[in-house]
Order: sequence, then C-alpha cells, then structure tokens
Amino acid sequence: MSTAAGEYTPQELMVVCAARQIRDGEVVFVGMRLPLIAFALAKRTHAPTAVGLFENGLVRDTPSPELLLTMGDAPNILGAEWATRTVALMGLLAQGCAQLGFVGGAEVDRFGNLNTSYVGRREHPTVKLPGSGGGADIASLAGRLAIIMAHDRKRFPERVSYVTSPGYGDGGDWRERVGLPRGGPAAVITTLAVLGFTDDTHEMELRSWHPGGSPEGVRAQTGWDLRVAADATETPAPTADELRIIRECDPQGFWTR
Amino acid sequence: MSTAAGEYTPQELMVVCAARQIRDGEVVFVGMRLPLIAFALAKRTHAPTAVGLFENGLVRDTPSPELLLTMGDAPNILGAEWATRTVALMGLLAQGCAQLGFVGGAEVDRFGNLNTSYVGRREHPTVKLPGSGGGADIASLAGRLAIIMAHDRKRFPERVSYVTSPGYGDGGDWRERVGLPRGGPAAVITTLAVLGFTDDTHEMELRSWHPGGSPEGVRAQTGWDLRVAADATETPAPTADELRIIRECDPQGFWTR
Amino acid sequence: MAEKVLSMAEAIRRYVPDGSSVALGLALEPLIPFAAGHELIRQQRRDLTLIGPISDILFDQLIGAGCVGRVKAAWVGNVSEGLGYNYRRATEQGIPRGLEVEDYSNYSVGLALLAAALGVPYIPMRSLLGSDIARDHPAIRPAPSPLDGTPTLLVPALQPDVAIVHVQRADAEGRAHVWGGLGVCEEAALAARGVIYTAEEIVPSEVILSDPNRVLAPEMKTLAVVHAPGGAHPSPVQGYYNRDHAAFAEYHERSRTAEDFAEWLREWVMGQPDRASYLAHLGDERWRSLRAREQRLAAPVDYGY
Amino acid sequence: MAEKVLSMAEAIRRYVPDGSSVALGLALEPLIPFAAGHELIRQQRRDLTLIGPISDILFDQLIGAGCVGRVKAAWVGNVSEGLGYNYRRATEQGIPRGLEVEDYSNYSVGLALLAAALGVPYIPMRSLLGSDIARDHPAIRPAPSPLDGTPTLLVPALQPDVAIVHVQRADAEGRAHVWGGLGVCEEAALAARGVIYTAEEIVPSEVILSDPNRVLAPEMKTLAVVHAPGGAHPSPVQGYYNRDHAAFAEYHERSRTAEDFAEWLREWVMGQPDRASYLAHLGDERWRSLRAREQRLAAPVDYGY
Repeated sequence: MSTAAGEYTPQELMVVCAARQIRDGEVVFVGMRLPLIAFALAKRTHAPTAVGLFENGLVRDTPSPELLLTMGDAPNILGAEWATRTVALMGLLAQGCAQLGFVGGAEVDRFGNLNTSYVGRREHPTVKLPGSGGGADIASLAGRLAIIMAHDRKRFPERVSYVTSPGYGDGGDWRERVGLPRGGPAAVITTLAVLGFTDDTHEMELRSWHPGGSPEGVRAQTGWDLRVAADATETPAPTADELRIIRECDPQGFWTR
Repeated sequence: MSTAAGEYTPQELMVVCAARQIRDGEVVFVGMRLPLIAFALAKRTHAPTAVGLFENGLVRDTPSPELLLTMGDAPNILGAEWATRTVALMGLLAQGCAQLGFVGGAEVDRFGNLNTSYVGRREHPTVKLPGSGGGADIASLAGRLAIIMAHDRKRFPERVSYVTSPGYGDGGDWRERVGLPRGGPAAVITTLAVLGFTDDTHEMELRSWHPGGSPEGVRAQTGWDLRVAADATETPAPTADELRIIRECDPQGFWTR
Repeated sequence: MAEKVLSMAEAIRRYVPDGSSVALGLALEPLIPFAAGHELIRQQRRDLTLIGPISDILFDQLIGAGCVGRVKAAWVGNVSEGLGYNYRRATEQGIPRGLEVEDYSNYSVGLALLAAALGVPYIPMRSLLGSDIARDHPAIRPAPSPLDGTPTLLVPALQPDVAIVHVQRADAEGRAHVWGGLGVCEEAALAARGVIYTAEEIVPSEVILSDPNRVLAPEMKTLAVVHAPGGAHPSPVQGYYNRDHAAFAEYHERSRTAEDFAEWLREWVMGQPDRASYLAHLGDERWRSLRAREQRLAAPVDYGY
Repeated sequence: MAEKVLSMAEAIRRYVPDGSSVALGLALEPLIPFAAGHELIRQQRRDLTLIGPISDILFDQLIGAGCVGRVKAAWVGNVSEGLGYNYRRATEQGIPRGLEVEDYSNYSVGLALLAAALGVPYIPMRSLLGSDIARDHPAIRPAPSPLDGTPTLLVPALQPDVAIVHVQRADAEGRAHVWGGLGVCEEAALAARGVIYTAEEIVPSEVILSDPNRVLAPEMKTLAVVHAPGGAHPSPVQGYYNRDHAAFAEYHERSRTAEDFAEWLREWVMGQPDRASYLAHLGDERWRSLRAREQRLAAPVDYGY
C-alpha cells in the first residue's frame, strides 16, 4: 500500500491501528507479535504514560529498547519496573487493572469469540492450534479487548467451532449472564479493516476499510452478512512519523513485512 | 532446680524438653520465645539436619547466630536459606511439609485445645489475649504439635472457653470429623511436667514430672482429674552440655531466667 | 512518569481519611510504619479499620489513641513483652472506645489479602477447621469442597483501602525495594486500592529498575512515596537498623494504665511534630547504637544480555 | 546438609520414571530446560504428563519423540514461528502416538499450581467463564460462589511429581537463584513433590545464602542439582545468553514432516550424548555470538545489621 508518507505493508498499518487503540495513561496487557510494536509506537507518540503488562510477569513503563521475538527476550526484562510471578501479574488483570488487552486469533466470529485451539471437532481436529496462552485470560478480564487477525473468509466464520477466548458469546448481555466481570472485544484489527461491535447486540460491524480496499471487499472476506457502521470510512493511513518509529522498532521487518 | 550439672531454671528445663521433641532431619515450625532456643539447642546436639520454618517467611537450616527477641530480628534473616512471603511459607505447612510445630498458649484443656484469644465471654472478655498469630495454623496443619505453657490450675481448665488453636476437640476422632488434614498435640511442656495424649481418646496424660515435683503436685495444678501414664517418670534433668549451649544462646537469660 | 513524593503529613491527609481500612505492619515484626502510624494519631484519624497479621505495638498505640473502630488481625500485642494494654482496655472496657474485632490467623489473613490480589472471591482452606476463630468470624464460612465433599473454610477476599508499607528504598515515581522476611507485604500491596510507601531512602529510578525482581508492586498501585528515615523505629529494618528491644519494654511499662499511656503518647507522638524530632528526642547515642554495623551485601546479579 | 549434585543422566534416571507428571518450561519463553528434556528423550521416557504454561518448542520435541501421554498446558507450539508440527501430528493423527490434552490458560494453570503450593483444594476464578476451555476441561468445574451466588470456575490443585527448573545458579545443597520474568517457576517448585534444578553455575552456598529473597524454594523440595551450562539453549537465560531465534526457525522448518523431525532429533538429541557435545555441535562461533555482552548488575542490597 502507499500513502503520501510512502509505501507501507499491511502489518505496518495494523500496528498503527493497534497503537491507536491505546489511550494515554492506560494499563495495557500487551500480547505477542504486532502489539509488542504497537505498544512501543503508542508510547512514543500519543500515549507516553501508558504502562505495559506481560504475562510472563513483567510491567514496563518504557518499551523494550530492542525488537522482541518473544516477551521473555532479555531486552524486555532489563529496565522493567516489575519482574514477578505470572499469577501476581495476572491477578492485576483479574482485579480489573488493565484497561486494554491485545490478543491474536486464528478464527473470530460475528460476536467476537476467538478460536486458537481446535479447527474442526475437538476430538479429531483438522488443525490443532497452540491454544490459549494468556489470550483467554485477557479476553475474559481486560477492560476492552483488541483482536489482531489476518482477514479471510475461512478465519471469519459466523460461529467459531471452539471458543478459546470469550467474546460476546451469542451477543447481547451474554458476558454478564455467564459471569464475566467486565470487558469484551472493542476492536478487531485485520489485514483489511478495523471492525467494532454494536453497543446493544454486540455484533461485529465494519468501522473502517484499509486504503485500497472497500466495504464490499471486506464483506466478501467475512463469513456472514457483515454490518457496516453508518459512519464507516477509510482507515487513515500511517503518518511518516508512525512509519519511521515502526521501522526503528523493527528494522529487519521481522513482524512488519 | 539443681542437678549434677548444676542449677537450672524451669525455663531452661522446658527448652531442653522442647528440643528433645525435635527429631533429626525434621522440618520444624518454630514459634516464638523458648522454641527459638530449643531449635538452636536441637541443631547443636541430636538434630543437626533439622530445618526451621518461621511464619514471617523464613527457612533456616542453621540457627540464628544471636539471641532472638522476635523471629523478625535481623540476625534471623541473615543467613536464612529462604526469605519469602508468609503465604508461600504457610503453604508448605498446609501441604504437610512440617513434621513438628511449636505453640505457646494461655490456657490448654484436657484434649489439648488452646486458648490465646479470650478469657471469659467473647463479647465481654475478662482478659483479651493477643490472638492466634500463626499458632492456630500450626496447630491445624503441623504433623505433631508441641505446646509450651506455664502450669497452674487456672491455665489448665477442663474445657477452654474459646478454642483459638484446635487440639483434639472433645477427643477421639474429632480432628478427622471436622476435616483437619492431620496432626494434633503430641506434647505439652510446662513449668511442672511433660504431658502427652493417649492414642485412642486423645486425652492428656502425665508422662513425666520435673525434678523436685511429683505426679500429685502436677495433678493439683491441673483443672481436671489428670491421668498419669503407666510408665510416667521423672523428667531427665538437663545435661551440662545442654545448659552450656542454652546459656551461649541466651547469655542474658532474656527468655530462660 | 509523575513524581509521587509527599510529606508524611500530606500523604496521610490526602490518602487516609476517617473510616479508611488500612493495612500496615505487613512484614510482621520488622518494617512496621510507626512514623505513618504516629501521623495518623496526630491527625486524630477516627474509625479506621486496621488490617494486618501482627503489627507489634503499633496497633496497640492506634487503638489507645482512639483512631480505630475495627481490627482485622491475627495478633495484637507486644511481641517481646506480651499483652497490649490498650487493646485490652478497648476490648474489655471500651476505653477509649469499643472495638470490633475480627480474628484471623496469620495464614488466613494472608489468604484473604491474596484472594483480593488474585481477583478471586475467596480461597478455601483447611486451617482453622474446628476452631472458634472460624465459628465466630463474620466473613469466613464453612463449606464442603465441591470436589470431594470434605470440609473447608472459605476465606473471602479482603481489599484494604490503603496499604502503608515501610521499605528500605523507593524511587520518586513509586516503586520500592524491600528485603528480608516479606510477611504479607506483597499480598497487601497488590490487594489494596492504593499503597503509601514510607522509605528509608529515596533513590534514583535507575537503582530500582536495576533489579525489577526486588520491586514489591508496580507503580500503578502507588499513591504516594514518603521519605521517612528511621520511620520504622523501634521495629527493625534489615541493612539499616536493629530492633530497639528496650523501647518495647518501655512502652509495655508505660502503657499499663490509660493515664500512663496518655503521658507516653504526649511525649513520643503528640509532642513530636515529625519523625526527625522523634529521632532527636530518642537521642543520637541511642539511635547510633541501633544502626547496622556490618554490611552483608547480596551477591551480584547480572540482568545484562 | 547433603550434597545433591548429580549428572543430568543420573538425575533424570533416578527422579523421572515413566509415567511421571513433569512441570517444565515454567518461566514461559526463557529458562526452558532443554538439556533435561533432551535427556528424557535419550532415555526414551514414556507416558509422561507434561505440565506448563508455554514451553516453547520443548513440549513439541518431547511429544514428537514419543515420550508424552498427556499434556496439561496453556499453549504448545513455537512461540516466534507459530504452530508445533509434532503437537499437530500427535493430536490430529496420533503420530507417533495419541495425546490426551487438558487445555488451560496461563492464569488457570498458574492458579492450579498455586493451589497445590498453598495446600488448598482449589481456587475459584472468573477467567474463562463461558469459554470452551472451561466447558471441556476434565478437572475445572463451574460452581456459584457460596458468598454471593455469582458464577465461578473452580480450578483444582495440580501437583506435579517433579518440576524441572533451569536457573542461573544453584548451590550443591539444592538452593537456587533465578531472575527475570518468573512465570510459574515458584508455584511449580512449591507445588511439586520434588524439584530438579539444572543450573548455569554451581556456586558456593555463601553466594546463595547472601540473598535469601532471591532463592526460589527451600532445599526440602530439592531432589537434585545438575550443572548444565547452556542447558536452556535455544531459550534465553538473563545475564548469560540470548535467545537463539535462528534455532527456532530452523526447528520449525525441520519438523514439518515426521521424517524431517526424526533427522533433526538424530542430529541434535540422539546423536549428542550430553549438553557439552550439543554445544560443541552448535559451534563455538554461534554459541559465542549468543552470550551476554554487557553486564547490567543489580544495585547492591545490604542484609547486614
């Protein structure tokens, strides 16, 4: 894709969209891969006082000085403000201390439920995915959830076959009914679009399509009759500054090319 | 009191009796006051590989190099093999890792129940005692319990008015019935005697009276018709070696005079 | 990151209003925040709920000064000397006022704080089964384990409004290093809505961040950091000063009657505007005699890569 | 105190028989005891139950080598590369054998180990409510909280037979220092019936005892200490060496088919009698390039008095 700021990759745009989910001063449960860079980008732009939590037991108020392939890489530990036990860290999440959390997924459905476990029947899966990690905890307990996904019809079924990380179940007040204390997906950031959820039914809806795409293009890659928000628009392209910072964070393009 | 080894105080004899409860290799939940010295004495005589737990979060395999007035005194922390959180330490107790625990008490009854909370009615106590501390946990969860007490009729009622630390309840299989996972008092070491508990009814019985005393003297200071074990005998006096070590541990006699 | 350093008076005024539930004395016998407690007394705080395992004589002082409405603790007294006379007067005679007492044991109060720290409603335990602590406790309740039907006691989560934690060192941003026996410091700091640190030293952030495993809790929990050298006296601070055993004996003698205690309070608390003047009153020689004499440094640890 | 140092082969032979439940990979991505895992493979251990949050590719290797009957974990795969092919083959096709999978999340597996460490039967949580992890889990069960009737999930205590923990340093008596993100190392070490430490360095006891707050667990839990420099490669060890990202990519490529994996296994595990020969095979230059280049020492801490 290209912009006045120059060429960029879908991953770079997703990082920018993810960073924009982070508000200044928020406590953010940072996941793996793209959110690692989104957290660094947000810190260096509009959210300088955001704080990052990592499920291996880290809290950082500065982004790692080097690219991370895993959250347990040595540069993420040096300079952390707290290095502790996973349960102590996750306890903060369970208390409601994290306003925002990120997760990735292999499949997401109309109500934001995520599958990262079993494609096909649980007893005889056609694909066994790695599982929850901390994802299901973040989806259960964070104040808002941002989901990062590749976008195609196969990954966007109307109903996932297995709910690893609870979204809005079958919609409406489902989370409240099953006893989840808060939260739910606020955004799905994909290779094609940014999607949100309606306030009442909690059904996914298109909020913006990426430059070069279209609402119809997004709908064609979605496994149900996707609603389009009344004020849906094109995703603002990355700025030159945003791209510069992303490339400083990931000079080899390990996650963003 | 006096012996071939010379004069000694009731506290010194109690320390010796407490130390004798510790078997080599055991993990011992050490309480406050006399057991602090008993642990040091046992380590330096017959139980060199015993390990001590302290509820503030310490494990020591060497006794403190100096007299302790509290388990949190600095000399008890320096050289500890583990300094941790109380819940992590107490978790070992709850798992059943401690073969022996010590507690003190203000009142003990026929079935080894201890009161360290309320003399008189709970709502309007005549004496408000400090409470459990870790005592009730040790009494609930240690493999065997050794109780250290001053001995007089008032402190040995037939039934304590308040059970801070559970002994054998009303006897027999009471501990099993209320769900305590193990344990129960094995010894009551007093200023007058060492007492144990019968295997079946778990009633207290006199095992040995201290030199200069008599079974009748002990019974007279006990608030019920105290049984005397068939093989009850006089408490062996401290040896010269034991007294020397105690006095090295407590040169000012803070706890032992 | 914002600076959070306040004076003791300001930190207490701002973050510990009347009626607060306050966890303090969390490492058991060491690191007891006496300076903070004395400021609570000077500011005549009322209706506090005190939470802690064993706070040595600090709870007794706060109770005697009339600051306390309720105690949720495992032990209240004078560790090396025995009973707490103010605690006795309050519970036995309602002097200076009556006291609601919720008895815990050390493990159960630790589990109650841990449950709050973990964001879980309760923790089921087997300690205290059959005890009158469990029978009389207003919050702890018996329930068979749904797993196998065996008896347990459910210890509900206990969330203090504020935890006051005395530490060896903290930075201005609100991160603290603490070492020695930790008691329930971590559980209380994570459970509380917010934490006030009183610190022997305020150090540059680089010192704290050089050892993130030693940090007690993250900055998001911190309300204020107070520079309070000597702030735990007469309790000990590993690496800084030892327990002043004589002060506990002295307090024991001087708190036997309400009148004697009032005199003690005038001399050591009301008559001292702050900790500096308290230490001056203690006297240089006595204070020096308590200071650590020998350094015993931990082996170096390398966080490099 | 008894010496507990054993060779890797002897420690695994003595303390991890067929059918054991083994917790490993407990700090998530760092400090994964690959050397110990490879010894399990060489000794052809069978029917193991693997317990851990995320063990990066070590679980995949043990599964592919046929050592594993059951997995209780939050995530099995290749953290920087994606899926674990051996895990897929075992669960999708029963190659080399079928696998029972008990899915956890990181928090729930941590709470399960914590419950065992605390000696409590279970911990009730609100994470995973409404998820299929909870619906299908053989041990986790729903129950309303007896306190207020709201839904919770009860996570039963999980006690591994043995925890294998890779650490920076340990003493011969069985106490270890570990630093960095701790994951569930402490919970697993305290929960397990016994612990095997594999350590970059065996140091004098004075080093360990100089910093008792840094000790992971008491000696009473320790079964054996193994000197295993480089024993976590390709995972990182703070202060010692970095993650060998290339090795994870290489493994990803070379485990796509069962045949390729067999070849990889011959080269890196079966063909190497021990870790020294593994490191020699890795080559001096590559190993040197991973070693920590810059020291970043923690600020000194004084335990003196």
